[in-house]
Amino acid sequence: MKIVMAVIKPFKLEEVRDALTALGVHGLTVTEVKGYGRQKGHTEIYRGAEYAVSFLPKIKIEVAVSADLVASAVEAIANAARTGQIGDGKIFVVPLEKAVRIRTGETDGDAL
Amino acid sequence: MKIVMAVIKPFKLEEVRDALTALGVHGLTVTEVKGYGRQKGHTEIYRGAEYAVSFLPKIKIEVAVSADLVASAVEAIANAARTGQIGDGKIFVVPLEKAVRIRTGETDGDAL
Amino acid sequence: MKIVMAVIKPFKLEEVRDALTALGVHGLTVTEVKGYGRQKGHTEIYRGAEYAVSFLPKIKIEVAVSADLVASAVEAIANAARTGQIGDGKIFVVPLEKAVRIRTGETDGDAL
Amino acid sequence: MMPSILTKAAASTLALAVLATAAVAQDAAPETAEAVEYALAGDTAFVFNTLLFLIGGFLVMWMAAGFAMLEAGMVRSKNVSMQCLKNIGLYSIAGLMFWVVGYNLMYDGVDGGFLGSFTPKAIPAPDAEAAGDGYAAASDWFFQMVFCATTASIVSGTIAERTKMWPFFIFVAILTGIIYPITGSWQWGGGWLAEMGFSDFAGSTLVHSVGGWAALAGALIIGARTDKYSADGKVMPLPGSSMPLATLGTFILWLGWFGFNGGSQLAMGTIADASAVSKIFMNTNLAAAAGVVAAMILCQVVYKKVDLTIALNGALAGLVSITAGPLDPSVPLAILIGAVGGAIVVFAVPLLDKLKIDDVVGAIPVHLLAGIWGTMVVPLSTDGTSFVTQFIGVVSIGAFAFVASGIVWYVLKMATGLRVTKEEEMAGLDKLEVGVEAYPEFAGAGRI
Amino acid sequence: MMPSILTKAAASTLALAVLATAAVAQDAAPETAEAVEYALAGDTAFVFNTLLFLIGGFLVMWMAAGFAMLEAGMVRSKNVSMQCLKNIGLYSIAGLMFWVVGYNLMYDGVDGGFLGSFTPKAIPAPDAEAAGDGYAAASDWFFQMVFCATTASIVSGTIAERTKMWPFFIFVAILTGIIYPITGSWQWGGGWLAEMGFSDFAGSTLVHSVGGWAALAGALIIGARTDKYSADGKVMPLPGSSMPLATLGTFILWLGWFGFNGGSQLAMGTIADASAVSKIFMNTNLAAAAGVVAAMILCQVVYKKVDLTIALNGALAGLVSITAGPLDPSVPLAILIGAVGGAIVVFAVPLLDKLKIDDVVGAIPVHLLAGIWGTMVVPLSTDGTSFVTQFIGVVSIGAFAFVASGIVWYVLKMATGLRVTKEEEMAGLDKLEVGVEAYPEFAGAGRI
Amino acid sequence: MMPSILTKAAASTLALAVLATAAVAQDAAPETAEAVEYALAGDTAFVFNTLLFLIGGFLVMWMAAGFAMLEAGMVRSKNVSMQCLKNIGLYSIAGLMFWVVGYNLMYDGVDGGFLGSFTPKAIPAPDAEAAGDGYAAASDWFFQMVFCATTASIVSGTIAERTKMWPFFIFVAILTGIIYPITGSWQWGGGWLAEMGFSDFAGSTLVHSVGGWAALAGALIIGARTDKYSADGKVMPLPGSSMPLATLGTFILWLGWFGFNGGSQLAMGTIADASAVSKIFMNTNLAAAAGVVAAMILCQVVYKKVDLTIALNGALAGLVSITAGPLDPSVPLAILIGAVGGAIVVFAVPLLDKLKIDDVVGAIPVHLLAGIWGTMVVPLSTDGTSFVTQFIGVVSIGAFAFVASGIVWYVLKMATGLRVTKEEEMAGLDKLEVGVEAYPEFAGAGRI
Ligand SMILES: Nc1ncnc2c1ncn2[C@@H]1O[C@H](COP(=O)(O)OP(=O)(O)O)[C@@H](O)[C@H]1O
Ligand SMILES: Nc1ncnc2c1ncn2[C@@H]1O[C@H](COP(=O)(O)OP(=O)(O)O)[C@@H](O)[C@H]1O
Ligand SMILES: Nc1ncnc2c1ncn2[C@@H]1O[C@H](COP(=O)(O)OP(=O)(O)O)[C@@H](O)[C@H]1O
Repeated sequence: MKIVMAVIKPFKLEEVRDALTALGVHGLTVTEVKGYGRQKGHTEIYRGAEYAVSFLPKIKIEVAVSADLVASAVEAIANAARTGQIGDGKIFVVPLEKAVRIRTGETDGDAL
Repeated sequence: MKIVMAVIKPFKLEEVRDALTALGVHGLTVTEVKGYGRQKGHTEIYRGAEYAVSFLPKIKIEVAVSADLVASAVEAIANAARTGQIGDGKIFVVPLEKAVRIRTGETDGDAL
Repeated sequence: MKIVMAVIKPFKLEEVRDALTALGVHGLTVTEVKGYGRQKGHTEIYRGAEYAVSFLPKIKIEVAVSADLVASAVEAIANAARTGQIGDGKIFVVPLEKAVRIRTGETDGDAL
Repeated sequence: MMPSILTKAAASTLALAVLATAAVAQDAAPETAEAVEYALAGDTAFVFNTLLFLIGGFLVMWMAAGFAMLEAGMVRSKNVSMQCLKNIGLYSIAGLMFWVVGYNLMYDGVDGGFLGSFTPKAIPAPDAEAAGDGYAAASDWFFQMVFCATTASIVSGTIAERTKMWPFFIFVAILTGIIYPITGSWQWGGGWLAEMGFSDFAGSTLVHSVGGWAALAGALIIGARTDKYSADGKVMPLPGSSMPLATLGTFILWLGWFGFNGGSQLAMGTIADASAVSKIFMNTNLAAAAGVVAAMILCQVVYKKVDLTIALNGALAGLVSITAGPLDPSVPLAILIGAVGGAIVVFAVPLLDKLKIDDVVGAIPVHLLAGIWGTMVVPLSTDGTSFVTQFIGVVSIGAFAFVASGIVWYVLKMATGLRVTKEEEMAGLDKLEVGVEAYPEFAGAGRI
Repeated sequence: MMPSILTKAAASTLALAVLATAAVAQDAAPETAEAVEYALAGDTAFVFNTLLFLIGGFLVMWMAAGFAMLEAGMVRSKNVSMQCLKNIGLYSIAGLMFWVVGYNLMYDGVDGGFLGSFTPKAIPAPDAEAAGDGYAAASDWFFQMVFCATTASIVSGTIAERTKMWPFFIFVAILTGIIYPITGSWQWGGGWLAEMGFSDFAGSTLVHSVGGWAALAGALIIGARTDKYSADGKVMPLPGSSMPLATLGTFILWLGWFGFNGGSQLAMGTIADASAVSKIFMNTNLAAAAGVVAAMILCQVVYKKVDLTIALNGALAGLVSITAGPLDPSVPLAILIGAVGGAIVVFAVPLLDKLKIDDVVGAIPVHLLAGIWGTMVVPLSTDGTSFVTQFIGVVSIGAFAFVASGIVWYVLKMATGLRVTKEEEMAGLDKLEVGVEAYPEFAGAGRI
Repeated sequence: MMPSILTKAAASTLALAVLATAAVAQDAAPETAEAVEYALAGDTAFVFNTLLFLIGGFLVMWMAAGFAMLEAGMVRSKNVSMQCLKNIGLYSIAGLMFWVVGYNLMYDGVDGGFLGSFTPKAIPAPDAEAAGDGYAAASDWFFQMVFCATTASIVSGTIAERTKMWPFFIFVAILTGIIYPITGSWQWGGGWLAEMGFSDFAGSTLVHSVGGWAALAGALIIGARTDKYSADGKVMPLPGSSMPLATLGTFILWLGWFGFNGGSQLAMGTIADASAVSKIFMNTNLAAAAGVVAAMILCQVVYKKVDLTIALNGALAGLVSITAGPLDPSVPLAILIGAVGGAIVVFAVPLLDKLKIDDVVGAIPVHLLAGIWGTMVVPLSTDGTSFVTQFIGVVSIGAFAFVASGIVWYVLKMATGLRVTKEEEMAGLDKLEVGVEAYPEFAGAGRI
């Protein structure tokens, strides 16, 4: 099992979720984050003082999937989230040792 | 060492923290997240247009624990967070290779 | 490759980012979180009822780095984030199996 | 506020009296001139009085927005849309009900009795009104209506965050159409209390306590918010979502109160009346100021911090306290009256929590308790009043308002239910009945 | 509101007439006294009338804040600063333009024709004014100016979240300096429509529909927000960022409307005028209340939830509906007129979405459609009006406002462009042209 | 605003004079009639004047809410509750102090000198006032009090986000009880500056600059916010938490300013006075509008973006600029005066930052600098004024206000300390002294 963690552009969330659902992944957790990267932010001005806003709003998705689904999940996310513009984001795959569904106590594969 | 990451219902946070404290775990990090899963959201209506709100507010807890505490921490969280209703959430265990306490520079076991 | 995840005091963010940039790390993802730890919160009072605010605002940084950069990244973060006061936070290192840059499809080292 | 029926007489006494005299003694040119002149003064007085009602009325109408903002700031985000909806809804319903039945039930043919007539308020054509009427009938209706609406506004805050919307609106319709007009008729309608010599200038009891009693009955029957009192009796603070909105609401109410108390002089056509309205402004402002300062100092002493919400409540308690008698007290007495109001809040808010009476915005201390205090203190400065009569007024009006409200709440509880389910309460009232979140983007569902 | 030019005459007719008479028959002492007296009454009337304009004027000025808050609450956070800036900017530009050219274009020498003169408004020295003028010229300008500004406020909400700032301001300058004054001159300036017998007391058509037509033209030419309608025709709700601000804005507008409709009586120096203003307050309030209640009930029936934003729109639609004739309807008729306004909103809001006309705040249903309804229903209660003439007024003013606005929007589209780019729209208008985020700390960039 | 003591005379000169004449020549019927009549006119004038004070007064009172909202929007979330508390607290303290000592120190027995008497303000019984008084004493107190409170409101914004609460309140008590009344007595109390011919109609200098000087002294002695200027001299913007609240506050202030400037005519009982009030409304509005437009255009030119907070400041600077002479300038001159005010803001805001004077809301450019500008430009339109006298007034009042404030700030710094600790500043003032967070749920502690 792995956790696939993706940082994407906010307005791509629905498309990514649909792509994952199409794969049979029916659960995910979403966090509002700020991203810093090559995509440069914009300059704001407040009362005569300019300042760079370099952290941009992004959405982080965490989805736990069984090992066999990892590759297709990564691909699905990448395809759905791609605009081709700088700042499209990253996908990271992290090992997952155990998963538990709190409601039932089911574990691992059954818990996802 | 592992990171135990749990997605729970927001109003269960205090109980989960108390359960972990009882185990001797005295630090954790909490994030407001949105969850998508089997628990269906609700329909909202805005100016005559209905739309489904499928992402529900959840709380994500991340707690780093030594290997021997993992099982009991997972159990403690599961017990404290369970309502038996759909949407109770998930617990994920992820390997943790290194931990550092910034203030002192202590590492690993001493840093938790 | 590893994900270095650090929980720091919010006002240290800029310094930490600068320290990482100095190392050649040009991307990171930031989340607003609440921390619970040894640093005790403060008491608030609302309409005659006192209550403890034990979760304090922190910033979580996640940065994916190649294996050879892990040690220096951890050190850079620790040095930049340290105030010596309780509540400075923690750094965790988690294994990272795969990284993808969504825009280009580049993977792993090239994706960071 | 004097009984409307008495006012007419009062406002135009001079004009009519002089006209009458003039009619008797029409033998000299100067006399004639004087007669016409006083008639003209009557015209001017009519316009001034009407203007006072209109200005006072729009200021009190604005208080509806004050309550809405105060309450929107004091509830949690998940209930803010609902609180806004309840507030604009209740103001609308109060207006309609006070036309359909409320006004006449309060003012029409009370004659020392217990209620007026169950008829809609009729308004004469503009050109059918005369100087002797003292003011335009519609301006009077408008002014009295906003008082009625205020009573309902008081209720919505106390029982926020758990009460179903439509049953609440039904309660509002009965409160503003029946209950408030009946107790109002006893005094301002010229009913039995007025005859007995009870005094409540602008409504510490008639408006604020009545609203407070209705709120208390509701709080008892509806019960506390689910997570307000823990099993072991601890009070769980549920901080309001926006302190600046609560502050804005309080400032709006303070502003509106100049209309509430000043307008209750009911006349502005003479030097004495204009001067009285001015003194009312001064006393009202200083009582509120004293309420704030007293609440701040006591908070500091008791808690070592100054709770903004208590300071805001202190302003309102000062205002409610001075409302029963804003004209007669000397300035120092007005300051004292307001300061005690502020003190009441500091001690009554935690007391109510000890009794597990869950009052989200503090309307019971502010409107009910300070309203009683303000009414009982009237004899210190107003001639012809007595503590006994004031007490009879406070108790009789309180008993009726509390029992009648209690019955309505109870019947609604049986008939339709008053509370949302625990799940709906947890999720927030905005989801179930409104369907529109107050801040869909801020840390709430909807943004993502 | 009657044509300003006529008003002067109306307001002071009595005084002048009597003075004239007195001048003819100065043979007896009482007569002389009477003459002086009426002159004095004229002085008093002058002050009362002026006061009505000033009070009414500041209440309507306050509506600019109401629009700002309503719109700030109904747009998404990323566009809130821009919406605030547009609102304070448009109010400022409207004021300047209405002095530079608007007022005289509307009122100076229209004489039954189609427009006045292209000159700035001149104000006499205070000590050069006389009772016969009826009211202070500057108070009249101020009162008329805030109506002009209201027209522009209506536009900003509809086309929010996608329109460039400076082109919008250019449009506002032309709307408030030229378009609104021209249609205004036809009726209130004493132009051809006034001569024909068209009736629009306070501006259901002259202000609200004109604003609505300008907004509609803008919405059509600028197009919908990028993510409002999906490719398959589905409507994507884009909930506003703050419901309490939208509620506050609505309450402000409601309050301001007492000035809007009440002040449009244009005189308060006599019993009949004061009484008329009072009846207008009453009818205005009840129409708004009925709009809220009707919208709430219909929402409940149709959607099983009560959308707060629709209830708020319902209040405004009730207000707009009664604006063409707030004096003449009986109370029940006023309630009915307002209730239909509320109903219009419930059905027209989704209808516009079906037509893919993207109106962020609902200004088209509220101001244009309820404005037409309110104007057309006038003959039910106002003598001397006819459905035909009302229809001619609605259509002719609508056609001119829509076509003229459309031309200006179109020319601006060609000359400067009207829309921000898709990327800028996605990022929010606050970033590009304002550079200051509305809530930099809340889930927005800037905090971190 | 003329000295209160002079006003009385002015307002009732006519009535008294005529009464006196009448008393001498009572031989003919018409004369008698006329005498009575003028007395009556005096009555009416009394009511009108009082009404002007009450309406003007409540509008200026409302400005307290405007400052509260403006400042709540311009500070960061962690300091919003404190800012709200300071604002309602200062308004309350100002009211009490201005009764206890301020009013009489400003107006009682100044007689061309440097201060009045240290006594509380006494109010006659309503029926003891007469037409010859010109207006109700309490209405005058109320009107003057809100000006005093405004002065204190100006200070709270500049020194926000770092100043301890109770020392701030002590400063407010001294400012409103002593400092403001003393400088006020020099001019409006009929002191030496009034005798010299200084002119400051509604208080560009007496209110706004005094507040600005007190704020400047505070900013210098308290120092900048910890993270405002980096070690290498860079300015770190600390954006305010809510732009719609800042916008709302500005609109409230704009509205209140009609009372501020219009009411300062101090009389409305004659055609000339009513007309003057009207012209003041017009000039005031257009100066503000010009301030906005000038600030927006200059922002666009200088920064390529239009900073909303500068546009808002521009409105206020336009208002402050016209306040010293809102009646006499022609309309184009009023527009120019306001526009220069707006320009001042655009350039002074960054300039202050260069000097490392940390003014959170821009009160120094808006109130101090535009106040000086407005006062110095008076001789362009007001007869009998001179640049020299204006300069003497600006400098002497400025020197006294700055030095006296500086001493008070300094003593407080030594005695109690003025700043919270660096840790408390980082954590936010709401935690330490208020204990209630402004937005406990939004990205702040408390929700979880
Ligand atoms: N090394 C990294 N570790 C964690 N997050 C990263 C890293 N690099 C980039 N990111 C995230 O990915 C987002 C997009 O990266 P960016 O460099 O702007 O564009 P692109 O992915 O198109 O090259 C960033 O905003 C940040 O949130
Ligand atoms: N595969 C997954 N990966 C990450 N988070 C998940 C996954 N499945 C569920 N979740 C999280 O767990 C929450 C609860 O899941 P849900 O399916 O609604 O109920 P239950 O856990 O009772 O089956 C979701 O809201 C989501 O935050
Ligand atoms: N075991 C843990 N797991 C996850 N996060 C932790 C853990 N312990 C501490 N933290 C995070 O680190 C922050 C600082 O810890 P704290 O104990 O207050 O101070 P210090 O790090 O100086 O000992 C906490 O607020 C919390 O966010």
